Amino acid sequence: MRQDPGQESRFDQWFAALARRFAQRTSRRSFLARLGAFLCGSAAYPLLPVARAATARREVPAGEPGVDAPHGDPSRCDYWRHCAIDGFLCSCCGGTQRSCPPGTIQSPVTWIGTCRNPADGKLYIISYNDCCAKHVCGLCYCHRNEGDKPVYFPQRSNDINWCHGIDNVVYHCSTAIVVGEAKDV
Amino acid sequence: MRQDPGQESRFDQWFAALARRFAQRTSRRSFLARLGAFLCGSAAYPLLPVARAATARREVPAGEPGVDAPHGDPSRCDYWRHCAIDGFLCSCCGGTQRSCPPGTIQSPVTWIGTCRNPADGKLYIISYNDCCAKHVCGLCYCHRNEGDKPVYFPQRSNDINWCHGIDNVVYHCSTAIVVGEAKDV
Amino acid sequence: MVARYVGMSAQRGRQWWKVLLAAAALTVSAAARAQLAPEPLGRVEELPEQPSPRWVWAIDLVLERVSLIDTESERYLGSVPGGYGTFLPLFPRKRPEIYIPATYYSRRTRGERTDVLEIHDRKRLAFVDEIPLPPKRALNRISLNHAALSDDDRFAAIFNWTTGTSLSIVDLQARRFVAEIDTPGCSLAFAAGARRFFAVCPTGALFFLELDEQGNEKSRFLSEPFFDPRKDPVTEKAVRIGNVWYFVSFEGIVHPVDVSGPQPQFLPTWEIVSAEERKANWRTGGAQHLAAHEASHRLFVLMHQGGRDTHKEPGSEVWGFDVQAHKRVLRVPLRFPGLTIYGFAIEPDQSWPWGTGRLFRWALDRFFPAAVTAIVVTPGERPWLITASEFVGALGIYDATDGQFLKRVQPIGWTTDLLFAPYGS
Amino acid sequence: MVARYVGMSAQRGRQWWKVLLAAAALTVSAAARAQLAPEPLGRVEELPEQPSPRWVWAIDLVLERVSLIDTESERYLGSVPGGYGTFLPLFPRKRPEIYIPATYYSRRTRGERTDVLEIHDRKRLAFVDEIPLPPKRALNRISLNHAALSDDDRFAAIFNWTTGTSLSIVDLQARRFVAEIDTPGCSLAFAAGARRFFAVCPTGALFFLELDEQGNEKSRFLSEPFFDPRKDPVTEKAVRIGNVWYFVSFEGIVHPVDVSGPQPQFLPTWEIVSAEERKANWRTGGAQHLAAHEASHRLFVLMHQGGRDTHKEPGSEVWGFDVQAHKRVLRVPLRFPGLTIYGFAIEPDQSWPWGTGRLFRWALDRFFPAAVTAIVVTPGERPWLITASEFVGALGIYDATDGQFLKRVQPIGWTTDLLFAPYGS
Repeated sequence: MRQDPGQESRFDQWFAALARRFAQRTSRRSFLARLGAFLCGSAAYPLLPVARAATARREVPAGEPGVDAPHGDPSRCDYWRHCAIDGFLCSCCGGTQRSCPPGTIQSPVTWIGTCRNPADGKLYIISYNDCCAKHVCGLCYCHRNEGDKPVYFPQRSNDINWCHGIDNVVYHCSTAIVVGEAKDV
Repeated sequence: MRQDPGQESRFDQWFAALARRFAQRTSRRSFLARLGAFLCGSAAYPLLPVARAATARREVPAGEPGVDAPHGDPSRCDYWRHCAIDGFLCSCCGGTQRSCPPGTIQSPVTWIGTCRNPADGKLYIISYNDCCAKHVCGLCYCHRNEGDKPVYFPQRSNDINWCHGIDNVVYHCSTAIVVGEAKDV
Repeated sequence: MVARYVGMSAQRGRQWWKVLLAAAALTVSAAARAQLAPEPLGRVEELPEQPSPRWVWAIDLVLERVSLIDTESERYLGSVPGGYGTFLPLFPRKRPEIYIPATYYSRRTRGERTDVLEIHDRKRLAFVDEIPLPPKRALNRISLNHAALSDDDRFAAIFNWTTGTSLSIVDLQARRFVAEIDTPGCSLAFAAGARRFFAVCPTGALFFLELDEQGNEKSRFLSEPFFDPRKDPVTEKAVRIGNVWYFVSFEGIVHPVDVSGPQPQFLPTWEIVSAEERKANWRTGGAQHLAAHEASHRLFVLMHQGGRDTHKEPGSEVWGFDVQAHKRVLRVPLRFPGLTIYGFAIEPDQSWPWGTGRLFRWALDRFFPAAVTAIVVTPGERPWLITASEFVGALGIYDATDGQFLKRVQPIGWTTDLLFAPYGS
Repeated sequence: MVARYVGMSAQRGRQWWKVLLAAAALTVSAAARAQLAPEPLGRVEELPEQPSPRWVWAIDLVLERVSLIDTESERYLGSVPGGYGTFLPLFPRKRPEIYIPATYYSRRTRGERTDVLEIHDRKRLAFVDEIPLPPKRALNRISLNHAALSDDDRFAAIFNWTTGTSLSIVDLQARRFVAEIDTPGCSLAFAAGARRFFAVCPTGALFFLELDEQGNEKSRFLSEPFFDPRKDPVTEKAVRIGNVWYFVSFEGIVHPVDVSGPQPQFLPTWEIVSAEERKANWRTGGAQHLAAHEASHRLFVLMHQGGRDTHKEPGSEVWGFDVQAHKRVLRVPLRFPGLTIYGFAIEPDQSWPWGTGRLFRWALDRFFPAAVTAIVVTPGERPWLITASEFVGALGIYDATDGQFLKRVQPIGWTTDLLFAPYGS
């Protein structure tokens, strides 16, 4: 929101000044510290330039954009199938976008999204089956809400813990499985 | 370790250049992001300029330096009594350096340290009784190892979970209680 | 663990001070002969009997607890654990207790599941008792309105979700589970009187459940739909003023529901965004995007600028409305609640070089996104608006009457999920 | 939860791409008519039968698990949960299993305590069975050598600490608890043959426990003290090469203990720091400050520059020693393992403006403290040195023969406590 281009130059001046001033009165380390203290927040939030998870598995089915396309990498939040996902990407947790990590159980019930595959321009129904029965994966969190609805409208709600229909409701990560083509809406 | 004063100026030049360069080719936000990404690490580690916990309780007994002295603030890691502590400071968790937070149980067994009180220059035996039976407090972590020994030498080891002698070994936070004066060693 | 280095840097600092100290000690010791007396062991703190309206509870999902903070004295008072997953604490008006609907597995994340309604003592913040529940409570991302207390504190209703929906009814006077009552596909739990709860249905209707004196089902009633979930759904995060529940839709339509009568009254809807504001893409959003102040009949809404499907995006402003006049009476530009890392606050203090403190604060407020995800308003005379951002353990405090920023209270944890200010004066 | 905004920024990005996409779609759709087939549900991954020497296990105490990473292919393979508190996983040579001595409370942090030795399948990374233990296992900050497997994998010994000390003996063939055997005030658990374990006593002596075929006590033996715990204690983190355990003291004295014979042989001690290095304050320290490579008889020691009482300070270099020649053969200056926040790696990729990637890497390596707290060396032909820093989920990888820095592997979690490379080729 606070994107005011007019501030650009003023900020840079302030910044250069700040840098010089710090450098004069403090050691490099504490200089980094003060600066870092302020910036790391920015970094940790919307601005975070996170790399795609290098440790993830990238299984790229035929007919998809491919890992190097902006929406083709299953380990990225902007992978085309993730348009309505809310959770940790199984590709980063020992599974893939279509399979669960070892030792987890895939929930048979789930919520769905309707996402467009850039490779063929078609809309597909995506089923975000959770992988369950292991403590939360914690890697590659991704939250997108295209068509998301409140929890009283379950089949379209990504806030619901979908680890059900099995005997353990512990959530680990989420898959994004192609169920079939959707009528263009 | 990497404290090379000779680098100071070179670093600042590099830094100024970096700042200008970034500012030119990217928006302020992503500029902050790139920079922050690098610095936040520095900030999160030895360099972190953490403030004393404003939400802590500061109970300052007579005969101590007082909260404004460098070693007088019970909510700071460098409070004089903390010279051999390893844990979360109870003053930040709803207790004080001498009492446990509500709903916890103080362990009767413990390890001890020998710390000098700046106010009277005397050495005191400090007993670091853990407060137990609630999940870890997570605030004001402090780790100092004056005279610390390995776990096979228990009474002087701060790596041991000292929640014992009660029916729950869940660690919440640590106190720093004056047991008495120590012979000068 | 996480901040070990911090301890160490303090240690390095200490090495240096030692020199001064050694000297100091010698000089002082002759003079001041302050001799510290041995201190008693086993002391445990307790809270005052009378809670303050400015006591705020904050859920921290990483540290698995809800923490109590006195925003007035800026003190962290203590915490109550929450068990596995998300949870909604309940705060009765009459009893000095806290209720936690909690879930446990016999082996942390495997084995047998047990759900209980826990009773904790408000003065000692200690576990008192637990009431076994059907192991079915909903563990959704945002727990708001996933449980409710009847208006007389006698009964609790806990929302169950197993792809089927139901309510678990607990008698808090007798401290026993009464019954599990199915709600035909309708979700959540809202109080509507001493013996009545309601839930929201996928059709946009409300399902009302009337209890008898024992807490068993006396009657049920399904209302007409009052909104279209497919076109413009209301969020789950409705707040209550008196006998009126205020539901707000993704697009900013307020749907007031009066539950004072035997049948719900759907009062005229009104909008929180003008035509121009809508053009400027102002929308409500966030995890806890609504707050209410009973006495002044004010509804507070967390706002941001964004397109469709941004109903969970954090907010940059809070707008205050008079729910009787349907008019906006307050507009509060928000600041980031505060920078904390691993429970440490990054905040200027005397250790910072001259000037850097002001610079830091200025830069933080000027360049940092407010990123507010939860808001609450304290009850009573001079209400305060409390804000939080989910990845930091900090509270931003504003005067809820004129919108003035007052202060930051931090650190209070590692993350902050939901806020509660239950203690009316 | 924690990275919600990241998802959102991605989302913002997406809005923009949508435009391109719409266009792309139209043009492409005519040409490529690639039709995705519906995909099967319920797929769960499994690991190959044969583990690789470069598979590394890393404990993450915040995410409460030990994760398996293939450092060669740089893939995160999966995880095994650890229960409450710190724990030490055990990796048998013969059976395709993983053993976890775990502690649970019936209500997470209250209620009844249960200790078990868990058996997990190595191929499926799934729980198989649990063996109940006396609820006494030690929950100390660093779990190294808090449990051990007999050399033939038949028995496990788990170190108990209740202010008193003992060992719980488990028969892994019969999958049953055998006995709790007291160790007279001596701590930890080290293997010394197929039927023998030992512990370290406060006097600086070793306590040996000989088992019979059933796993019950056959005989016990208390050695002479071989170091002075008050003057210069050895750390708990000893490593083993063949039948010799290498203990290293705070001041850098190596105490080799040969356990091949019926009685322990205390081999001549030697120093890892020269007189000059000692003057320069070089010391060993860290959570896991020792590593060994069997085939080449190498001992690796994590080093830093610091004063007394810095035996837990992170390291800036790793020194490699030939344990036969008592000579240093390798000196590895370390880099910070990698920047991760909430499980996200901050790493340059194509999304970074030109040049910034190289700058970032250069700055990180040049100005950032290495802050290494744990090291391990992979077994087999061309060993790798693996490093970790406790507040990040990243691994630094070096050639253990020439000390060359090879790469970073991240993200692997939120924090990294201890490392294990158990799979010899």
